[in-house]
Amino acid sequence: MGDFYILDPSTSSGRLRRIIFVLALIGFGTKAGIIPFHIWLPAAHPAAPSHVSALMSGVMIKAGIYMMIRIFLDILQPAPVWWGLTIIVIGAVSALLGVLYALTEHDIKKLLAYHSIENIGIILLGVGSALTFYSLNMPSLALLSLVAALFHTLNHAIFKSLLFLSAGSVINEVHTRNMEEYGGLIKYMPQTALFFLIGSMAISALPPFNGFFSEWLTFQSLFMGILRLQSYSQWVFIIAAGSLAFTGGLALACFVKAFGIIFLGRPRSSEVVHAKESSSFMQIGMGSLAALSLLFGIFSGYMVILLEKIGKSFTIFQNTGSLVSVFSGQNINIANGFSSASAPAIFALLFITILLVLFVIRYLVNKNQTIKIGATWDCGTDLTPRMEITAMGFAQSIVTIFKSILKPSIQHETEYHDAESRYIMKSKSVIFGVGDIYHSYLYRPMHKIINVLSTRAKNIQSGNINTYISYIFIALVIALLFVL
Amino acid sequence: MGIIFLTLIFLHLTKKNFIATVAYAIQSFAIVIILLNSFFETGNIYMYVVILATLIIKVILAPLFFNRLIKKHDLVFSASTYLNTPLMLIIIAVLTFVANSRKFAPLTGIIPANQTLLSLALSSIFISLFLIVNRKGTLSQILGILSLENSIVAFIVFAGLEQSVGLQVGVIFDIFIWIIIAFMFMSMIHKHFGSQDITSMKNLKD
Amino acid sequence: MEIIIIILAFIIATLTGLFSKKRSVIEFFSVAASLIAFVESVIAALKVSFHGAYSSTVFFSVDSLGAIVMLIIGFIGLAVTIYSIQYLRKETDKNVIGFKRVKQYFILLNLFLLAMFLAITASSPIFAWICIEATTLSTAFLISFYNKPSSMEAAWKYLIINSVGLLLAFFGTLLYFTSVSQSGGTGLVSWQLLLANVSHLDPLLAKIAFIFALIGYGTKVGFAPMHTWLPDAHSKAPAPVSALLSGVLLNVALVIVLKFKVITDACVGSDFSQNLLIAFGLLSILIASLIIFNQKNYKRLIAYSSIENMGVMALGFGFGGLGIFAAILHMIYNALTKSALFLSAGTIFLKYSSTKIAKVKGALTALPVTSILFLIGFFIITGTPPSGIFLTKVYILTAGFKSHPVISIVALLLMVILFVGFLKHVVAMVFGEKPETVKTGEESIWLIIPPVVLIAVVLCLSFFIPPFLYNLIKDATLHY
Amino acid sequence: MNIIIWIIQLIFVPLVSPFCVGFIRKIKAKMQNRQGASVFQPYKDLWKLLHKDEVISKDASWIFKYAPFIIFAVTIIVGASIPLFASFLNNKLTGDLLVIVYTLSIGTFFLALAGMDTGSGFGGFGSSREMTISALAEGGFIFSLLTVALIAGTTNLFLISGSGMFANSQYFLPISLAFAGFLIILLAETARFPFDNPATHFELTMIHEAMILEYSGKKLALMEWASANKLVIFIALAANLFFPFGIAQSPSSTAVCIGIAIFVVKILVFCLGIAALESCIAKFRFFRLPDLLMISFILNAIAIGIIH
Repeated sequence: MGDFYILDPSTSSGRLRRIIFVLALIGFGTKAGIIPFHIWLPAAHPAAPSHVSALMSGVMIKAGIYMMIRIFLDILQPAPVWWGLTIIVIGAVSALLGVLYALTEHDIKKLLAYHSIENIGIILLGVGSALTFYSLNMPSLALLSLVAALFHTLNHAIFKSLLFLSAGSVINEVHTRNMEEYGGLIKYMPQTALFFLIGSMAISALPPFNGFFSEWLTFQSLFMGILRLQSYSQWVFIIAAGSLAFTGGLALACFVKAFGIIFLGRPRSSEVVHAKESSSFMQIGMGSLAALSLLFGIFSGYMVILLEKIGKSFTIFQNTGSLVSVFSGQNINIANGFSSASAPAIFALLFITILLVLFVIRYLVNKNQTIKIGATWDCGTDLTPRMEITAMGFAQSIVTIFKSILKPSIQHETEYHDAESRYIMKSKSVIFGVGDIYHSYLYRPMHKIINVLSTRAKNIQSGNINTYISYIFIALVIALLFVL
Repeated sequence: MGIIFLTLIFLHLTKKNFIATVAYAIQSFAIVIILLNSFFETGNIYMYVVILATLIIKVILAPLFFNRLIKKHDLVFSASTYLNTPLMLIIIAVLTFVANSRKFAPLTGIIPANQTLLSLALSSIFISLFLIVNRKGTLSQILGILSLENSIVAFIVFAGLEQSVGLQVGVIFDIFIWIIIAFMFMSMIHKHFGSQDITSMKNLKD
Repeated sequence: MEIIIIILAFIIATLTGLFSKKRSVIEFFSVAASLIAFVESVIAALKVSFHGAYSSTVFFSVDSLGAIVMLIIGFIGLAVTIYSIQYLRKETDKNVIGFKRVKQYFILLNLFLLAMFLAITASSPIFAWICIEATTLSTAFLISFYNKPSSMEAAWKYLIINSVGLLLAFFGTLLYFTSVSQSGGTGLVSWQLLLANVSHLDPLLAKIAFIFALIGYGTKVGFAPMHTWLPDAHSKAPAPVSALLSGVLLNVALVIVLKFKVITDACVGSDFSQNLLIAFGLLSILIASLIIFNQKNYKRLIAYSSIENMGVMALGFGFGGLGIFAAILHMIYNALTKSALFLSAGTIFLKYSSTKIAKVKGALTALPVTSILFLIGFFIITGTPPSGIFLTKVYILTAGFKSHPVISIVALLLMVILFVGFLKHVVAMVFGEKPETVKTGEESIWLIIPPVVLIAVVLCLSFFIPPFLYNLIKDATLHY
Repeated sequence: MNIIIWIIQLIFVPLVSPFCVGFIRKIKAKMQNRQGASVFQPYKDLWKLLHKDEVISKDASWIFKYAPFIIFAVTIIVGASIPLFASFLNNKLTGDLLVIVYTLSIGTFFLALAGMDTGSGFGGFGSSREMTISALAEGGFIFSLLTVALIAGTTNLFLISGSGMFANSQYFLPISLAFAGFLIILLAETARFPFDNPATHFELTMIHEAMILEYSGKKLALMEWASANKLVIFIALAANLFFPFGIAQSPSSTAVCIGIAIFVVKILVFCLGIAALESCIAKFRFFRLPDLLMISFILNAIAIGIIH
């Protein structure tokens, strides 16, 4: 009974299919956490323990993606063009806004949660372009985009779980999710720091980690779209590519902030000083994930081929020519020479050059150099943790630039020594908040309306029996009039 | 049939509970007569049982119950109505008119011979519904329901829709139980709320 | 034959209730009776599903839908009877009630169950009417069980409103008989006879009759705007009784309405009755979902949810086709889940001794198992996938999208609102800090087993439907 | 033959970059009626720094210690994997535009982290500003390269520079728009006016300098050198992707020599331009920079839009 026979195009009308599309998009979109149905994600993650969030973000929200791919690419085919374009737009919005909200967060798990939203957006870009290409009957391009989406799904599962786990072990040590109270943890938990660094590099799509290659594929499919499509669909793709580009940059900024505030600088709270390196068991877990995200990067060629096989298993891609070819040395080649990149080459190049530079500069040039350990330059006054940049301060400039979207609210609370002379202030606290436009412009009004309606409806149940009987009487009369 | 109709209107008008019960007794008696009448037409021996039951329950027992209640709690005056008398009469007139109008021809025309009677019965159905809606007293609501039942029975008889005796007895029995229960509830409500005014019962809302 | 046995069983139980002085005896006999009833109804259902509708005596006949409802009555009746033993014990321990009331309770409970069995199996509409009236009468005192002013009020409203409704239904029922009387045959008129003589029925008259019947029995079913008695009664009655009311009684009444629908459709075609059903269904869903949104009392909450589900079924039958199949399924799921919900709500009530949502906090810590049950029940009843109700709702709406897209979408939105509102309250109840005054720990295992079983059965049924039941549903779908 | 060319390709950027810096400084000095240091001064500075001792903050972690090497290495790699004077090298492995962009951002990533590592206030806001600008520059950067890539029908930079896309003039408008866009990005990414003042150490304005404030000795040398390399890299991209004439198409020694010569000339021209620009415009307020970067992005978007 549980099968989708209702949705079989032969039985269902176009209107029905349209309704199903919208409903499925909303429903599974909510599960996947697309904007504006994302609000549960950042709320849920802090509540859950870290390994659960790792699962949630890694696996659970992918269920939504899976269902979308399954329904849109498999069951609801053939689909009109605007479906794909809608999904692309939603993806673009989710990616951009997700990362922007992440920048404003200084609750580490909420930050990661918003990054899940961002990555879901990126995945949806792939899915959407796959759908668009297929309905414009360019199956091989569609296959390419689908592969990109699948690859990014896989990668996101890996590095997001890695990030959540390492964040979790940090939280265990410092007993708070507020990044402002971390700082300098790299000296107390070096391994965790390393793993978190790898995770950050992967999620902000730095080569040679896996995040880069899936994002690269997504970019390629968008580029192909720009190249091959006409008119408005081309513009949608341009916008999508642009938002993806900005997303990459902002994600980088966000993870500089995250890593910098959590692990670098001086401890901002006494808790940090007592932090211990996380248990070797945890380290093995994180280490393996980190290794995976590197390996998936280096051997992205194999992965792409594998995922393409999976993509071919879809009925609509049964006999679709492939655009991706992998040459020797994992050199992925898109659309015979439109673009190509080789993960191992990049990795080897980086590795060798860094070692080389290190070797040359360290041991050939002036090897008997003495290194003195001193204090950070403090302009004469001794430094306190309060002089370091805060997570909020780091993101401040970007928040100010995007204030039209983020609606930042800053309120100052100043305490004076005595009420009369307001010259010497005792303390000044600045409370910074981000107005959530979904709450203020979408959810709260809806809630208001429903509330009003429901209070109206409650008057029906007035408690007076005569009224009740008169309802029956009136219903009877109306119904009779309806016949006679 | 006219009696029923008139007693109903009277039920609407009267303020005294005792008189109301009496009116109900008369009404029920009218029903009995109607039943007898139909019995003479059909000549079904078992109808005796029905008629007897009706007689005992509706004409004798029910009014007795209510009077005892009235005595016990000396509820001489029934609780007031929502609408004042002239408005009530207007509505009653409207209802009667509607019931008599051609619109209900299929309903009242089941047996063309009895059309007027049927329409009268129908209007009394409506009026007794209106009685329940309009009256605030527990007793008058009970009476309203009972008279609704009466008028339905009357309608049936005139429409020639009598059921097999067994079922009718069953129905009568139901009504009997119902009267008892309603009676008990009335007394209990009087115990709890200190009045028979149902508008005092409004702590169950939303 | 089965029906006779059931009747006997209940009568015996009632008599023991009347004459026995020992509580345990009464309890034993009641459980035994409901057990027998359950077994017999299973047998009956099996018979029906394999040999088609049958009538044991002239008075009784069971068709497929009847069989399904019999199963529901039997099963829930059993669960509720077992539950109520513990429940009443707890109440006596708190000396809220005395032995006399316990006695009353079981007598009335048995009568109530019996009346419902008769109503569903009665072959004659009038007889069915009498039985339905009997259910009203027997439950009136169960609702006023706690003998508090509020419960008294609830009972009074229940009595009056339902009597008015049922009298209208009575009138409607009799109007159908014109066909028979014109064809001369008085005497015991059965559903089949009515259906056979439908040709003699004046279409317009049939319409009027159906309106009377629908509004009349609709009062009992709890269609808005005749639903007004329902939340009061459910919130004031003891939890097991509420479970029976909303789990079983509503369905019984609905089935009667459907029987009339069949006759009317045969006379004037299905559009008429379907439109009416859709109208009432949508209205019920609307009012229920809106009122639930800020409801303060969790038993009323569940009551409104029953109204909503009745509305959904009405929509299903209104949409027809796949909708009917789904609606019948929905009936089964709803009945079981709803009674489970009421039973667990009852346990929560025992623990917190308040039906205010605001008063109940941190049930998860206070009553781990029960509140889990409550949660599961909530998720099932609001149609969260992969529960069966999700499927049935999907099917009903799918059936609707084809014929009445707008209505279906409205209904869908309302369901979403309902889900949100319901969720809000459930979360408020289950999670959070529990007050110190409430001590943790389940009350008794016998308060847990019945709802657990009910929920378990629902879950099983939502993934696997035994073939005989499937036959019944298919057959019923064809007939209604 | 190829090997030699590859080696030249590899060492060209670090070799030339200090000269560019020196040249720009010289021009600016001249424009300010100063004598100015010799164009080879930066080489001397690097040499001097490489032989100095170091002071490292006690708060610094391995990020601080190894960042300079990573950053410098990154510039070397990128410098080697973009077309400088020879398009026939056709590096299919790392010559993709996205690879270049994201490899460069590895450098930015570690630069910003290094800035935060010592926990000094300057480093913190330095990296904050740096990340803000580079994040907003990303879109314009990718899109300006994408424009030419779409025109050439490939995202491989070598192929782009090799393809004679100026053959037909229909592409003139998009390319010039894209170039305008890229110029803005160039100034932003290489910390030049009006985004940043490479000569200042004034805490309210400095961005790049703020991040490397804590460095000394070898590491400082590497940092300076790396930023110089970055300058050359961007100039090379601008020169070879938007004006790809004179670039060596075939591995003949003459072609290569011509290519190198012309490339040097191009570099000088660009340096001249930058120096002139820096002398005649003032630094913008920080919150006006996003508008500039957005302008670049929009220009490129339009350019892409009007390709067909």
